[in-house]
Amino acid sequence: MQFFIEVLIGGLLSGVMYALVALGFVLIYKASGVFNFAQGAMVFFAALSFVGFQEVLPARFGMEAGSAAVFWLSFLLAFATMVVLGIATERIVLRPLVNQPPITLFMATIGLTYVVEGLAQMTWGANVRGLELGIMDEPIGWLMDDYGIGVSKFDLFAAGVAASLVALLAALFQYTKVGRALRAVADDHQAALSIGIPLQTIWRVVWAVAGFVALVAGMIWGARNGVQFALTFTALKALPVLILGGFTSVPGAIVGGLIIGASEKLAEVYVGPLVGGGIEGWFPYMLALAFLLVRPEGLFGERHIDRV
Amino acid sequence: MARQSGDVIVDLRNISLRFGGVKALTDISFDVREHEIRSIIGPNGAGKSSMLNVINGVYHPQEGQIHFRGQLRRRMEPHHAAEQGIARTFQNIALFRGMTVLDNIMTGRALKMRCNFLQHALYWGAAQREEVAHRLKVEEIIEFLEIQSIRKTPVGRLPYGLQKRVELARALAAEPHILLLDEPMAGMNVEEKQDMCRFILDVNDHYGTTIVLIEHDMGVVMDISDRVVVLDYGRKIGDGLPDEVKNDPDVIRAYLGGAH
Amino acid sequence: MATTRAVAVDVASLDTFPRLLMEHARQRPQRPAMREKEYGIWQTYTWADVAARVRALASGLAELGFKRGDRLAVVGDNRPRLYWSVAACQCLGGIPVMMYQDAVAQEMAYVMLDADIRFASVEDQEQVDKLLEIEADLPNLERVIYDDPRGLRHYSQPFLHGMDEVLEMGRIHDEYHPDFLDKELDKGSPEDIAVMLYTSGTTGQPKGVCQSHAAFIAAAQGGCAFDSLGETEDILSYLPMAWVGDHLFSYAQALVAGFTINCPESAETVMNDLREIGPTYYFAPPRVFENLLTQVMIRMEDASRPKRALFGYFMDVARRCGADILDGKPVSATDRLRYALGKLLIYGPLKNVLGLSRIRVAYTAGAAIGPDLFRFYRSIGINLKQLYGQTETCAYVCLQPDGNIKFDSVGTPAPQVEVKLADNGEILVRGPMLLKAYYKRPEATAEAINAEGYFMTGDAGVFDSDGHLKIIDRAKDVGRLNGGGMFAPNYIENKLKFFPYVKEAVCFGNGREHVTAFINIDLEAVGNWAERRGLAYAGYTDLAGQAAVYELVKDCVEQVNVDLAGDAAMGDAQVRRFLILHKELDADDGELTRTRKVRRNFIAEKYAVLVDALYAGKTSQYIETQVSYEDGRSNMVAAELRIEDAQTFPPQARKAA
Amino acid sequence: MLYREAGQFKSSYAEDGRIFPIRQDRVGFTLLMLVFGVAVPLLANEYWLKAILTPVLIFSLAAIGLNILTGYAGQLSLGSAAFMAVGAFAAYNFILRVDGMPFLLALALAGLAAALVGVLFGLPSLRIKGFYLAVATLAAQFFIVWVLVKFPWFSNHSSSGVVTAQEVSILGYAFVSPEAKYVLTFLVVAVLALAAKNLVRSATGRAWMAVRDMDVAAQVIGFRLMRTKLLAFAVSSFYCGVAGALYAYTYIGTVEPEGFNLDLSFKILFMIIIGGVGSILGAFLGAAFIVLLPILLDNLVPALFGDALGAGFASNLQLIIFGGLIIFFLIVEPHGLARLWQIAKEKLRLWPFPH
Repeated sequence: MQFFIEVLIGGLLSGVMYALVALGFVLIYKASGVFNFAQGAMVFFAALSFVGFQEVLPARFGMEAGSAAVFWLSFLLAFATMVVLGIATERIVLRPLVNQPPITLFMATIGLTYVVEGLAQMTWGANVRGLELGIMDEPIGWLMDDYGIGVSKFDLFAAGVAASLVALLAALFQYTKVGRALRAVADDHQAALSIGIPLQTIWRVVWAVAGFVALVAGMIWGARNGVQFALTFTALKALPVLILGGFTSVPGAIVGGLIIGASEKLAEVYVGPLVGGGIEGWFPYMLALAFLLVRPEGLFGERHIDRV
Repeated sequence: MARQSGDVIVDLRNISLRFGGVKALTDISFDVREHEIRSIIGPNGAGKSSMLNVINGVYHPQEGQIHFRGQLRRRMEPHHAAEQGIARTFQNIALFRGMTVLDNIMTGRALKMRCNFLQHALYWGAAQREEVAHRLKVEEIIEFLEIQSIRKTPVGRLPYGLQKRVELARALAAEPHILLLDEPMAGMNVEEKQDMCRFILDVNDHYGTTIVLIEHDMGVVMDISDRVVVLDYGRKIGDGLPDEVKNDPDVIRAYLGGAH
Repeated sequence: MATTRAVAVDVASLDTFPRLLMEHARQRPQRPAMREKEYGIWQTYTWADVAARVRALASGLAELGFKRGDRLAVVGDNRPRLYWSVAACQCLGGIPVMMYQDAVAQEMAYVMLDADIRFASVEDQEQVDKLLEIEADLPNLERVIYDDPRGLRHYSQPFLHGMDEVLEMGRIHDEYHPDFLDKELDKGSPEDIAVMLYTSGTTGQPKGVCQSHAAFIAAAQGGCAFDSLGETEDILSYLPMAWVGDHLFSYAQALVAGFTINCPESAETVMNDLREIGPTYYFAPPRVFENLLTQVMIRMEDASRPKRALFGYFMDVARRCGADILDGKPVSATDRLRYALGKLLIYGPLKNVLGLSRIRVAYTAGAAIGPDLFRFYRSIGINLKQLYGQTETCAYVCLQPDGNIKFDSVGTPAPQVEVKLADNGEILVRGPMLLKAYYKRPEATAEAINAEGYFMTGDAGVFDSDGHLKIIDRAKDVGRLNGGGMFAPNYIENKLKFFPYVKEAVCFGNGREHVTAFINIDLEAVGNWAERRGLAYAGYTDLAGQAAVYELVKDCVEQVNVDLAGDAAMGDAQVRRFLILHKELDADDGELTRTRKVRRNFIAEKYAVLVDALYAGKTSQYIETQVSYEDGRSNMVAAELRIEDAQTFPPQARKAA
Repeated sequence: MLYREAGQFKSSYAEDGRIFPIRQDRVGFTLLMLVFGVAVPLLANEYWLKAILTPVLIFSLAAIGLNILTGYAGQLSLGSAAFMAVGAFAAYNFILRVDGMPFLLALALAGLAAALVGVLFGLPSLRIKGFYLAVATLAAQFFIVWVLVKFPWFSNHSSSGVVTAQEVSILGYAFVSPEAKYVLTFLVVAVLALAAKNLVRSATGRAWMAVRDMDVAAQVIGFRLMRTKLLAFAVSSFYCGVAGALYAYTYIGTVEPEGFNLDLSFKILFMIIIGGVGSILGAFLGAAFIVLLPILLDNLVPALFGDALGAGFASNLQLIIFGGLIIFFLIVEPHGLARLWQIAKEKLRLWPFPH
């Protein structure tokens, strides 16, 4: 039982990290109807930029390695990089493709994935790098001691970050003009125009925010597994989350992430040994697929009626 | 008019249709007789298109019965309706935009084609013969609707009026017994409307097809219909010969009241 | 180039069209005789098919009571089954009378009555409706046979018969009485009237021209031999069947040479069908060639700059040596090389896109053709030639021989034809192709054929030193200016019409001090010109009244004046003043004939106020005119027309004639 | 410019319905087939045959498969490589485990096995559309590869999971030389490409396109969505399966499940995007493009930038150019090279007119 709870909590916490990536997808999909396959590449790019700046700043500008200043400056620079990337994407990729079928946009973002990956490695090199956030990936003492349940401090921290990020985004949506416009855009592009904010501006903001989310996700994933090309695959993990939660729902992304994270870990531990292990790679997909067959619109999606 | 109406072939009894909590149709009954032109009119949102969708199985009413040729039809899918000889056109043109006019009309023959995909892959013998035979049928319809000059044009490039005509051609290709036309003349100019009217009458006359028609243009409806059903807010408020309906106080009220 | 076989049919014994048809069915049963674009493909009928169907149709007609000497009206577009009707009628010794399919009911009534029509074979509901409209006035009309049953299902008139029904009836008849038709064929004589064609009637009512089998066969044989036409030719039959040219080319010559006629799908698809068939033998009035060239130029305007340059360069090459190469004249090797390159890059593809790449012989007639236009087609390697003839001469008087083309002449007298000029310049012709008579009009026949058996064409012409005939005008239209100078209005009008911007021109001057003209601009060409210059306009009337357009037309007029000044006989007849009409001249308003020739006197009367204004020296004139549309509606068009002077040039000293 | 269509009229529907209705196209196509079927195997060197031409043909086949599903039937798939894997391993096992299994039969069976799996993974398409379906096909991609890795039976218990394709022999003739393998591939691909073209121009293809363009209207006409979509999945997977088998037997010789990864699936997707969605010709053009581009870049980059930048630079540049081209094509010409060819052909037909 303890073991089960341990696995479950471990799963839920890693699910939070999936949710973090899925959040980026949802934001962009909601605002512009684009299924941004490049979100994973953006996570990679963001993390790599952050680590890269951390290296460059001390080496080139004589700042003290490992200092808080370097950390935050790198964070800001990486964020700025993501904003530039977002704006460039909007200008170069999305704007010319406006009014194209969604599937075309989707394929364009696959192309974008390649560009971003290539760009990231060309700029920062392809070496695996460590990323230090100062939080140890070790069990929380009292939980371990009193209940024998191993819950990583780091995972808990990540969950905390994710939660604050969601709160932040909720506030953004709720209390800023751009946020309100964003919600309007999700419902109806024409209506959004009447708010008086150009669609392009909204898209840029969304891509910038998605870049920020990617940066946070990238830093957490990077601290966990090292900053490397494999980060791009985290994006793939987020896809079943999306299917489960629905493409347009922020709570859906969170809940979906938790479900996928938990069930994946549980399946790996309890079912994996029976079939030779390694089922993490496909289990979330199969789960999502099975789920879809029952509820094609996802957990929080809206039922769609074909009008003729 | 020399047209002869025959037996009842579609009989709708007490049809009610809801989407979630929204009532689209409430307790509607009417019938369609063989060979007649039956029009459904009513203000926007009266439930006219829903009515057609019920007849050909796109929507499934929660209550009521549909009889085809005296037989009760239970839950029916659109392709069942097609197999029963019901074809239709759509209010917003539903052509296959990636295909040529000819291919679009050829799809209308789908139910009459028997070869399987392996024969198609060979495209030899039976498959080719079948293709040629159906092409001939389709060409007759192309001539009938006078669209010879555009047969190889992708439908996306055609002006609106012609697209409507191609959609009619596709429906006709199925050699339907019953043709459901959802606003075939919407958005057309006078000349195009005249042409379309002529084609509808010609179809009715030449092939003996029963036609159920939704149309907004009152002049057209009164001109070509044998009988008219009037819907308003999902309810039937009138039914009868064009002249009867025209003078029905309920109908006049609905139309005048609706014209604010 | 297609190989041409000599005309294989033994001429002597095959002296009527039905016999020719049956002979082709024997000699080349599987060769295509007719094609028709229907249901998206070219449905082909072999000679055997055609012969069998003509037999059936003839037998069916006989069954319905059609007798030797009866006249069968044939009305409709060029459909194989209407051509079969013609042949079937001839099989029975009847006389087909072709009528223009776009004639209104009243015009049809005139011909139907004049020709005492008992039977009619028509295309479709449209024609049936017209006949029903005038049925009460046609006591002789007994049977109407229609080709296309569409829309006629509920017509209950007992005298209406579907052609399928008649064919079936005939097949059965032929089965039980197989020798009936053979006997009917045997009864036919070359001197029988083969066909009656109505003259378009520039003046007076149309007259039925009776032509014998012998006449049309002679004309067809002469033409086929002249151009070595064989069974492999393809021709597109798209001109009205009632017009003598179509009857000669699509019927008589096809039956003599055994080549294939191709019927387009509909009037709208003619250009496309032309491209598909790619005829080897082609006939078109100058108007068609003119439109085609205009299209070419307009479409090339949109081409990229390098392509335009390429086009321009090779068109220059063609202009320099193309016509000479076609005529087999000596041309330098470098020019030949350039031309060959041009053929690969421009002329070949151009002809292909126009559907003219297989043409061996193309003819034009019916109106004068501009030298530039003519030269253009010849220079890109299309063997375009002119011919001269009338309904009364089976459209067979003069032909331009291959390799000896003069742009401003209609060629030399055709084989078996004698041509001479009367003292007043009128062209007189004699030969086997002359009409027998005008139907029921002995006095008109006597007027037209003089004592020596010459047909008086009514055209004025001159022979040049090589024996080529040059047509100047209608003999009766040739007038005199008050100063004594010769005034040939058609001649001037044609020169004006050679400009792409001028669609029609009407000149006045007989018995006047000087020449004036009405001009109709070509809406498409001038419209394009205006658009390129950013000139806004709303419709024809507006465009016609614009000052810039007047300048444009004035320029054309003055170029004609320069031309006229250089001409020995015409130097005095330069256009002094002109105006641009506010409406397009239209056959529906009676201003043009159905063959689109201007009816000058009618126009002079209708627009007398304008003519007066031209001579009164006014600078503008208000006018209101009724315009009628195809569907019978009409409308008033009013405008204040501007009148302008054109510069004239001193005529050159007359050379010795 | 080279076309001389005047006079090429059609007097039967059979003529009108030809794949190449224009004579010049038929001549050109015949020449092309002669060049690639006869001249190339006689003249091309081993490198070209082995490293370029054979893979281009094989990828073309896979791209045709994906194009049938995505381009014609409108169902986006990201799992083509997995179906290739099914084909490759099915062929391997059929030949391994059935004595005297003829190669061509094994090829067909490999296709059928892939088709079966394809239908299985196509089932969700009845309920879900668009992105959801695309993601569902990712499940196939991961699951199939996992199964092939995890169950050693498929690789005949090879310790590394790598299998070596057996020698190809038909009627006693062993296809060992690159020339022979190329010719075999060429013939198989030619026959299957013809069959695909026939399918898409017949009622089957119209059904697919109808479902793609407007599924409600297609249903109303009488098409059964399930049958139509599953057939598309089956045929598409069949093509991918055969391509996978050829990939193993006439191209690289030794394969492992991991070789048929998501990257390969994307590569095939790119082939149809660049080549032309909904075009058989496009599959060939796209495959040629995607195979040739890296080779071109490998040769070009050092020439332009020198070797100093290293292999990493070149491969990253390749990624960027790949991705950039995809975006470029989607923006500029969503119908890919095939449409460009079509436009060029139209221009040639109308020459000297611009339109």
